[in-house]
Amino acid sequence: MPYQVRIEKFQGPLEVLLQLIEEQKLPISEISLAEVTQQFLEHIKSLQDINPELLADFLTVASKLLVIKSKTLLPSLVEELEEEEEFSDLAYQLTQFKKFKLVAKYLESLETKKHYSFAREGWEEDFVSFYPDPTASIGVLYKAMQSLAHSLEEITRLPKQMVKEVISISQKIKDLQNLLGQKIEIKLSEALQKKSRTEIIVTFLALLELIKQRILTVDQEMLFSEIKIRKFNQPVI
Amino acid sequence: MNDTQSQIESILFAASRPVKLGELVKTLGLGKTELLELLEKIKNEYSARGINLIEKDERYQLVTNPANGPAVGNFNSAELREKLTDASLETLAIILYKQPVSRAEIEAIRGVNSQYILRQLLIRGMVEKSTSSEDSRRYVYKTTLEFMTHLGITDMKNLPDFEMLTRAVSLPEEPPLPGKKSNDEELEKNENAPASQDEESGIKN
Amino acid sequence: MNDTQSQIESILFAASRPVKLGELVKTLGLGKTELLELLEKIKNEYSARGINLIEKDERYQLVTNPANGPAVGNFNSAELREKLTDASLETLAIILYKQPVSRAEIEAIRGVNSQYILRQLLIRGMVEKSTSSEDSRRYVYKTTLEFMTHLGITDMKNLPDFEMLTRAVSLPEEPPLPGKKSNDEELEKNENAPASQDEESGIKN
Repeated sequence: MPYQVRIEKFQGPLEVLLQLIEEQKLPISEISLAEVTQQFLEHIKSLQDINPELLADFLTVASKLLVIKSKTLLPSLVEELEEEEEFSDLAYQLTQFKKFKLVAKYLESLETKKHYSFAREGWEEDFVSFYPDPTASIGVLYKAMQSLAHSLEEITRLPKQMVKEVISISQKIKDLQNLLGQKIEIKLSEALQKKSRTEIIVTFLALLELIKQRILTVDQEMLFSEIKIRKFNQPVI
Repeated sequence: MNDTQSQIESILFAASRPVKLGELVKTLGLGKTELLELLEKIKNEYSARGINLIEKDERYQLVTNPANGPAVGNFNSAELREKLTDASLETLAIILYKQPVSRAEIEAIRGVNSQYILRQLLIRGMVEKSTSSEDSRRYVYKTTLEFMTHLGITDMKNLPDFEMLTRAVSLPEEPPLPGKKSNDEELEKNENAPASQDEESGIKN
Repeated sequence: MNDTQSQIESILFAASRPVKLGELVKTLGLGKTELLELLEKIKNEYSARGINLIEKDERYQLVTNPANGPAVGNFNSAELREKLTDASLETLAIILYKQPVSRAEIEAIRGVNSQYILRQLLIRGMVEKSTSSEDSRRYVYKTTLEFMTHLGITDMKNLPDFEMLTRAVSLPEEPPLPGKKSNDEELEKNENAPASQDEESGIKN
């Protein structure tokens, strides 16, 4: 299948999320978002080696979901993350998205009617007369080509940079496991130390994944205290 | 019929491309107000004919009446139109009701990088990119006359109001209303919405 | 107005060439007598307008009202004198360096629909359209001999940085594919990737 067809049939994160919610006949709300979080993460897992640009889009949504889900579990952490407004507006974003999907459906219904308008194809051949623009000199056209070459280079360079910036989930899971192998127990604040926003999201996501797979477990001795991560089935020290 | 009106018709016909209001001002030496009046008159007089006058952002073009799409399609049988993909329709829907709109705004709604789809729509001529009137460093997207001809829209004012079109989607935290009519029915109705509703339309001009 | 009459108007408008009565008979599935009546009606209704219907040897064509010749002439000469925009110069540059080049290639390189710019360059005699030597259904664009003489170019290869720029300005590489690593090597490979690899992608169909 050509690239174009694939990218256009590709389901973005909101599309996937909306489907998960609608499959269970749930309304769009924070509660239902929390309910489908696990399935959403599983979907991401199935997207192994997805291109980093798209992965980043999925991770952004995943991070919002995780914040919603962990609101009750980890209040102190959520407070920190919630300083960024955008974490809390996923339900609104999804509603907007759904509205525009409805508009898209309307546009599709128009297109299906095949009520195309046509412009006049031709133009009178005798209109043609040699009338070049004096500014269109070799120098000007040369410059136009140079700037085209430059912008085309930019287009191809951009995605390559993205690769370096985004770490794959699987790599992050390995890193966390290694870290725990050495230390038995680490503090969440350590795991998130000096990390970029993207890395925090990935770490958080990886963490949840590991907990789900019963590789790790988290402890919080009391409200607002440090969250400790340790291997499952390992006695608390 | 007024001579100037006849001249405008001839120019639009001969041009066979979108003509800017400014070009008519220059060629005919008339003021914008006067020309706009005549253009409106032409639009109305032709609305029920085989040729229609369509407008977007002060650009005018004569095209065939969309109702005759199948007949014209039969005549120049070579012309096959590629259908828009779901991703394209979704992106167009956002641009249509939010225009002029930046790529960042589009991506905030779609939740995915939309560079590629926008490029496809630009190449197809369904949308155009221009610098924002508020900030010249910012690019914004708008729908085009080509978009109208592809979907058989003869007047942007006839498009249904956004709120009406999306009523079926309830606000977050609210369960969907029971006993709602199906979307299809709603859509059919909207198309024939009376002209008086146009003023309320969500379309920015 | 009668639906068939509207359809005839649309067909004649879109055709932009003389249309034989027989062609209308075939497309619309109507008898000659009925069509002739409708054509006569159209001719009368349009006679005072900016667009007229003319007939010669049972061939019908919509044309501009001859009385508006001067206005149309003014419009056309204004179009000829207009300064080329950056977009037009960019298109012209691509044709100059990459000729012969198809519209699809030009649009893929520019990332934007170029239909009307190409038309403008054609009208001004700077470029010409011909059928591709490789595929007769495909049109390709070239600069005209007159324009080359005007620029003082006898050999394209003498254009500044010809080799480098024709290589650099080519169809952009496909963006990294979902389901594939997008390092440099992969990008090179993707272009010639066999179709069978596609199934491995992370994309759902």
